[in-house]
Amino acid sequence: MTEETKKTKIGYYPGCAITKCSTSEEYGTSVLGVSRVIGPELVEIDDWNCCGASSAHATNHKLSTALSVRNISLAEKDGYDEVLAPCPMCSQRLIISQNDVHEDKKLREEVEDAIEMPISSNVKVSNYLEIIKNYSMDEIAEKRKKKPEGLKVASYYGCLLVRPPKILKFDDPENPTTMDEIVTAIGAEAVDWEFKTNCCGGGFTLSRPNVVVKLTHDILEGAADAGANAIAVACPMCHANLDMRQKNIEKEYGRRFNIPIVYISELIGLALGLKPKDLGMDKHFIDTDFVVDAFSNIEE
Amino acid sequence: MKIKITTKELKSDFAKEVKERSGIDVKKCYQCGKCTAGCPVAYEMDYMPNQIIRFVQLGLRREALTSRTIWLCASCITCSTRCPKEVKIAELMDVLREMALEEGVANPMEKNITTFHEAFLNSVKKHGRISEFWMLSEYKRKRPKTALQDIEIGPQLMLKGKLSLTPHDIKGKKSIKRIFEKFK
Amino acid sequence: MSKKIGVFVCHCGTNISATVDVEKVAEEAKKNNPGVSYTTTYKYMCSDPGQKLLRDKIKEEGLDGVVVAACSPKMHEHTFRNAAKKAGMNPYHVEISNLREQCSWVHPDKPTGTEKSIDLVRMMTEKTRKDKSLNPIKVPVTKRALVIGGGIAGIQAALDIADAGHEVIMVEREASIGGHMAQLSETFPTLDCSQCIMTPKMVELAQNENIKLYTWSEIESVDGYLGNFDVKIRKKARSVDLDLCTGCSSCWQVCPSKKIKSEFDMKLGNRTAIYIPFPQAIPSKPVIDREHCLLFKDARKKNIPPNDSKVCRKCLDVCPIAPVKAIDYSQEDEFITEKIGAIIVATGFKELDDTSMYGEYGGGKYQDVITGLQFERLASASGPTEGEIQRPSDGKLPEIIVFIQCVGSRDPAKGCSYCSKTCCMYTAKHTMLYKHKVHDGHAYVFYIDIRCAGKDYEEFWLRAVEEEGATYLRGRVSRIYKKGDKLVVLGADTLTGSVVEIEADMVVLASAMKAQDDAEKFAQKLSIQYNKDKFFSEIHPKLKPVESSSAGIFLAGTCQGPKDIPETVAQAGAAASKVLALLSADELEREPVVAKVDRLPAPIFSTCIGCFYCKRVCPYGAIAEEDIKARDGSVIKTVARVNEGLCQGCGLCAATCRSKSVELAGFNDEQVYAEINSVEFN
Amino acid sequence: MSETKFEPKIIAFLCNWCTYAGADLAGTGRKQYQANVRIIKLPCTGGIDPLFLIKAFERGADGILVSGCHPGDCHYNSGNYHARRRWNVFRPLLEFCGINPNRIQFSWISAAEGGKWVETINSIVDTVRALGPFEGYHKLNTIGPETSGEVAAAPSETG
Ligand SMILES: Cc1cc2nc3c(=O)[nH]c(=O)nc-3n(C[C@H](O)[C@H](O)[C@H](O)COP(=O)(O)OP(=O)(O)OC[C@H]3O[C@@H](n4cnc5c(N)ncnc54)[C@H](O)[C@@H]3O)c2cc1C
Ligand SMILES: Cc1cc2nc3c(=O)[nH]c(=O)nc-3n(C[C@H](O)[C@H](O)[C@H](O)COP(=O)(O)OP(=O)(O)OC[C@H]3O[C@@H](n4cnc5c(N)ncnc54)[C@H](O)[C@@H]3O)c2cc1C
Ligand code: SF4
Ligand code: SF4
Ligand code: SF4
Ligand code: SF4
Ligand code: SF4
Ligand code: SF4
Ligand code: SF4
Ligand code: SF4
Repeated sequence: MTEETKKTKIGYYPGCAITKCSTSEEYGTSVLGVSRVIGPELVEIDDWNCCGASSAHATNHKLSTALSVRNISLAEKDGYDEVLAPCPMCSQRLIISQNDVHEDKKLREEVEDAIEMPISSNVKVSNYLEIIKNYSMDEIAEKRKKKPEGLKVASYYGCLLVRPPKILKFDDPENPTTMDEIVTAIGAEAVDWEFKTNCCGGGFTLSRPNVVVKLTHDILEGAADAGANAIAVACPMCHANLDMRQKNIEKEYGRRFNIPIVYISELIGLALGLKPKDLGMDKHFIDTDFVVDAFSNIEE
Repeated sequence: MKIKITTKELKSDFAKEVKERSGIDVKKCYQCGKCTAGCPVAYEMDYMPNQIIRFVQLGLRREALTSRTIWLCASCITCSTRCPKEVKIAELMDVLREMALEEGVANPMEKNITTFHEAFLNSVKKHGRISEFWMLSEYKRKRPKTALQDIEIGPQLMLKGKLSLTPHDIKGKKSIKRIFEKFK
Repeated sequence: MSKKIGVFVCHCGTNISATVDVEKVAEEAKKNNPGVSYTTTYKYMCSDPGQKLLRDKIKEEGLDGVVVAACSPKMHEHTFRNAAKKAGMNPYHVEISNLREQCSWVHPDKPTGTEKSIDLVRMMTEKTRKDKSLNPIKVPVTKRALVIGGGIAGIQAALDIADAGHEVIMVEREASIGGHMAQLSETFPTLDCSQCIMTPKMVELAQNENIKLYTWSEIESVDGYLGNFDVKIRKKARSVDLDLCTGCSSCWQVCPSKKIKSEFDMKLGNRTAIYIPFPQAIPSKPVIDREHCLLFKDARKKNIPPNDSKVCRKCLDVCPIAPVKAIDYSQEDEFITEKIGAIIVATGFKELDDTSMYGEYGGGKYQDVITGLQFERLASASGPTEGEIQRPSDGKLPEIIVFIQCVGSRDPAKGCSYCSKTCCMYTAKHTMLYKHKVHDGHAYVFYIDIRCAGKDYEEFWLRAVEEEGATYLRGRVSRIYKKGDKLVVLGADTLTGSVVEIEADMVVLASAMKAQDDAEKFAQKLSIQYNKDKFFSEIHPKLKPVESSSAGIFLAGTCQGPKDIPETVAQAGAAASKVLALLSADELEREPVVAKVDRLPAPIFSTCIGCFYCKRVCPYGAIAEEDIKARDGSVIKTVARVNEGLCQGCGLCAATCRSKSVELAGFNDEQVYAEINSVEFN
Repeated sequence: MSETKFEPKIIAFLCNWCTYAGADLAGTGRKQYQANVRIIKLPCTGGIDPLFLIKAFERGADGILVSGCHPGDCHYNSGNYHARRRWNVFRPLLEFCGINPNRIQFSWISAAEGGKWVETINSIVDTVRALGPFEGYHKLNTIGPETSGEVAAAPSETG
């Protein structure tokens, strides 16, 4: 399937958090870096806008729907039938909104009027794990250059990738395994643990840091006690909360975790032999040297 | 709390209104408490998620809309995912928040949260995308008490080149403005 | 001569008269209809005086047709036909207009309901006008009952029938009878040991000369009808000759294949490949599990007849029976046909043992999260731990145990909306058994509602709380996860409005009672109905609780819906008494609703053209070909003939016949057209 | 019913075991529905002669419902299956006669589905009401069997 894969062009919706000079830019950088090696080709959707994230859906359903759906209509206009939104907040919002307008004719009409574009229901919105699983698993096996040593990874999915399951239709909401499969594919050990889909406090980073500190503490503890020495994520919010809050946690709970939190795209990139710096490994709060060093053995 | 039932009182259309706006039928909830049991933020809430549903079932509008719970809900959708009666509790929280804002009764104790949403949306409205720096500034300006909180994180972000001062405006700003105007 | 028809309109108290103007209905029935010579209304037609009124008026007014406008014919058609018969009228001239279920209960507007009622009465009046006298068909009865399923329901029913002096065939698909009750430790509400009350019954059944027992057997097909069923039984290959085997136990003691998860112990214990399911099994003779037996595995791999395999053969070697061994690897399935008069279905339930749909409870991957029946085996003195409550992972006594009620029940999101009715009680029982065995332990129960509505039941669960100290928490559990060797249970107590987190050693899921996996297929085999949850349906929940929709087939026990042992036994007794009533007669009367192919005088003989389309569609093979012969024996024509004994009166043949040569008594074309024509169209 | 508003009349041919019992259940459950239906009970939908339906139209019915047991649930094993097959043959004939096929509905309603009975009735009544009165019946006179439309009012008919 390799030749085919490379030709597959997928609309790329980065969303605000992972574009250059944003809080999670290393996610975007590594996703794009990896795709250049193993496909599929990602092309940014022209003039995309913010999906409104939790602030929109929490306070104004229609606004949230219109902001999200506008991007899908743009993608359709650009001729894509599949869009990758690496940020799960974005992919979840896009899919739910697409579903809502599909189910509610009146809402659909109102939204079409607001965005001044017809709404397509043909564009499939995918998260990053789906894209890798559907297009690039063989490629990873083929182009893997480095094999990590002693790397025990807890895959953390968070809420947004798997819920609501009936609408997102991605993996098992209680015990998803897609990211674990990818972790195994790059030669690291996938740790079985219990907090894969626990909530990290999401958007409360600023407004309710105390909540975030408690929830991330429980997650870090779960990973550490299961023997993980790194946590893989596919979500900028999860990353921010787990990466930036470890100091506060230490203050609050007296336990120092110092677990590097890495994007799954970064791990793939390291396995493919990409330069740590090009993957943004230096942009983390918790030092990632341990992870980078694990990938020093060249395969075969 | 006392709930008074007479023919005059409690002829509330609250549950009906919620259903019309969201399609959620709270009558289906049999108060098993599973939503509460799995809610990661329940420990911080003034009422448990199942109690919020109970309020709606009984037509206790004020109690539901002025609760802190609706703001503390992190939209993790754990509750809806596991509800045996398939009541969409997380989505119900969205509607209640929306109604609370419309009626101006959002609980002042959770002003941090409402202000954050405001600042966030203002940024989207203005630029079409989030400008994290300016969004943060607005939030901190409006919630001065939070100014010192996380004081060390901002500069670190800057240092790592992760906080840009120049907002990125999209071309279709007019289109975004239209959306905001339509759905005020 | 036109029929003299009487119309009797029932008020049903006010059930009908509140929303139907019964007087007007009676009046209209007469209007423009000189055939109707008498009309009246009455408060309760089905009451004694109501029936007397009917009888009296038939005689006084010389009626030869009757329409009772009352409730559904399913309720009282029989009542009124009987009454008419007593008054000397052929009962098939009585028709029912269903005013209650079809008008008064569903149309609240009185004028509307009244108008429709007038229509319904006219339709039936016109049908009655075309009714012909019919005489019941007499069929002989085979005085032998079949009981399918050997749980407590089947055992009780079989014993009741056999004790009354009739032959019973019992078919049980497992290697032993006993069903679920044999697996239980002690039973609510009295806490007597299940084995102690069950084993004597099983032995009694085995020794009863009127009962023929087929274990390791299944029903292949059921043909025929009430009083005259032909039942084909498949005796699955047991690999052991039941007549020769003495149950000496040598074989299963030597069998090297020892690590097979025992179904009887709910996979908590092991068994051998040749085995009896449990020590008190009836018959106490083994069966070879061909999937796991080394010899059969070898034969399958090499694709040779089992007898040619040289692998193992230990059981055969050790079997002391001579000169022919009791073990026979070459045995094959055997088929037996039995003639049967009436059938009791007692195929029981299945515990929801696959909890993989509960991902939030670990999806079946935690060893120490067990089901209710598994707990029964742990608590049973004859179970894999000899009655010690040890947790499966490491054998530790659980200091904190959590019970979760309504797992798989009352959970429409997981596909099951009903209440399993027994789990509130058995969970209370489990907490007691646990406290009796682990004195310092503590039991927590998460529940939504407590449903303990039987005699002494409320007292029973309160004993669990007040005397045994179980802590009941009102809320469903949202999540179970592992933390070290503990299980963290996240639940709620909605009474205090709080989240409850318990670090438990073991969790017991009170899992649902479900219909058997093959219930749907099985029901189709017997032509009985089932509900949305695949439990078999009774005809009427209150008045015909043990009758299935097929005449002569009765239901007993949990195959009809969740119930406990007292209720199961009561229902089994009721089913047995219905069967006994049937078997007590030499002949049965059957409704004469059967098809008939016309016969005419020569030279036509019959309008039947001999196409036999009817024969092809008849689901009961009731249509035969008959030669009409001349005096000299030469065949003039071959026509269809209906065997009244086999015909069930579906009318397929009549609808299929192009030459209109078959008609269905009671529903012939004239009658149906009369109904159609009588509707008042605007 | 008032002269001004069109109220369709619908004839329902039901099997005794499933749908008739389902309609009874709707009654027992006091579920209200529209009063436009007149039920004719037969042992099985497989015993319905297509000419019954033609006759009903000819007499002035505006719509027809045929309803029996779910596939696999037929009291007579396969009756409903035959009914379905017969319907497949019959459908083109209906259209040939100029009858809008929406005037006939086939459904499966079990004895447990009182609610479905109510929904089905309300839906067919609404559908047929929207279609308006059926006025093509006089054209059918040549097709139906030889029973005069006057039978109902002809009491002298012998029994
Ligand atoms: C955990 C648990 C604890 C319980 N504790 C109690 C208690 O303490 N007290 C109490 O009163 N009740 C209790 N019950 C309920 C009790 O188990 C049931 O009421 C009783 O066992 C029902 O008996 P049955 O004969 O209807 O069904 P079953 O016991 O299920 O028997 C059915 C039999 O039919 C056989 N069979 C099935 N299909 C076929 C077929 N197609 N052909 C031939 N044979 C077939 C089966 O192999 C089985 O032998 C408990 C139930 C559970 C799950
Ligand atoms: C308010 C209420 C509502 C109910 N609603 C329902 C319902 O909707 N559905 C349902 O299924 N059940 C319902 N029930 C339950 C139902 O009424 C009973 O299950 C049923 O009536 C019991 O019938 P029985 O024959 O056992 O007793 P009973 O109806 O009490 O009959 C006993 C008979 O024995 C006679 N008798 C008593 N002592 C003697 C004696 N020494 N000698 C001779 N005769 C004697 C009495 O006069 C009486 O006629 C309801 C009960 C109540 C109280
Ligand atoms: S889980 Fe569902 S049914 Fe249970 S209390 Fe919450 S909303 Fe109600
Ligand atoms: S969506 Fe809100 S209420 Fe529901 S579990 Fe998550 S935080 Fe709690
Ligand atoms: S005959 Fe039927 S309608 Fe009349 S009183 Fe009896 S139950 Fe009621
Ligand atoms: S060894 Fe032979 S006689 Fe003994 S139980 Fe086994 S088969 Fe029966
Ligand atoms: S042949 Fe061997 S493995 Fe098979 S049942 Fe006999 S003793 Fe057991
Ligand atoms: S009996 Fe009790 S535990 Fe069982 S389903 Fe019903 S309410 Fe739940
Ligand atoms: S279908 Fe009619 S004509 Fe044909 S064989 Fe049967 S009875 Fe005779
Ligand atoms: S009515 Fe006809 S088709 Fe039906 S069982 Fe009788 S003979 Fe067979």
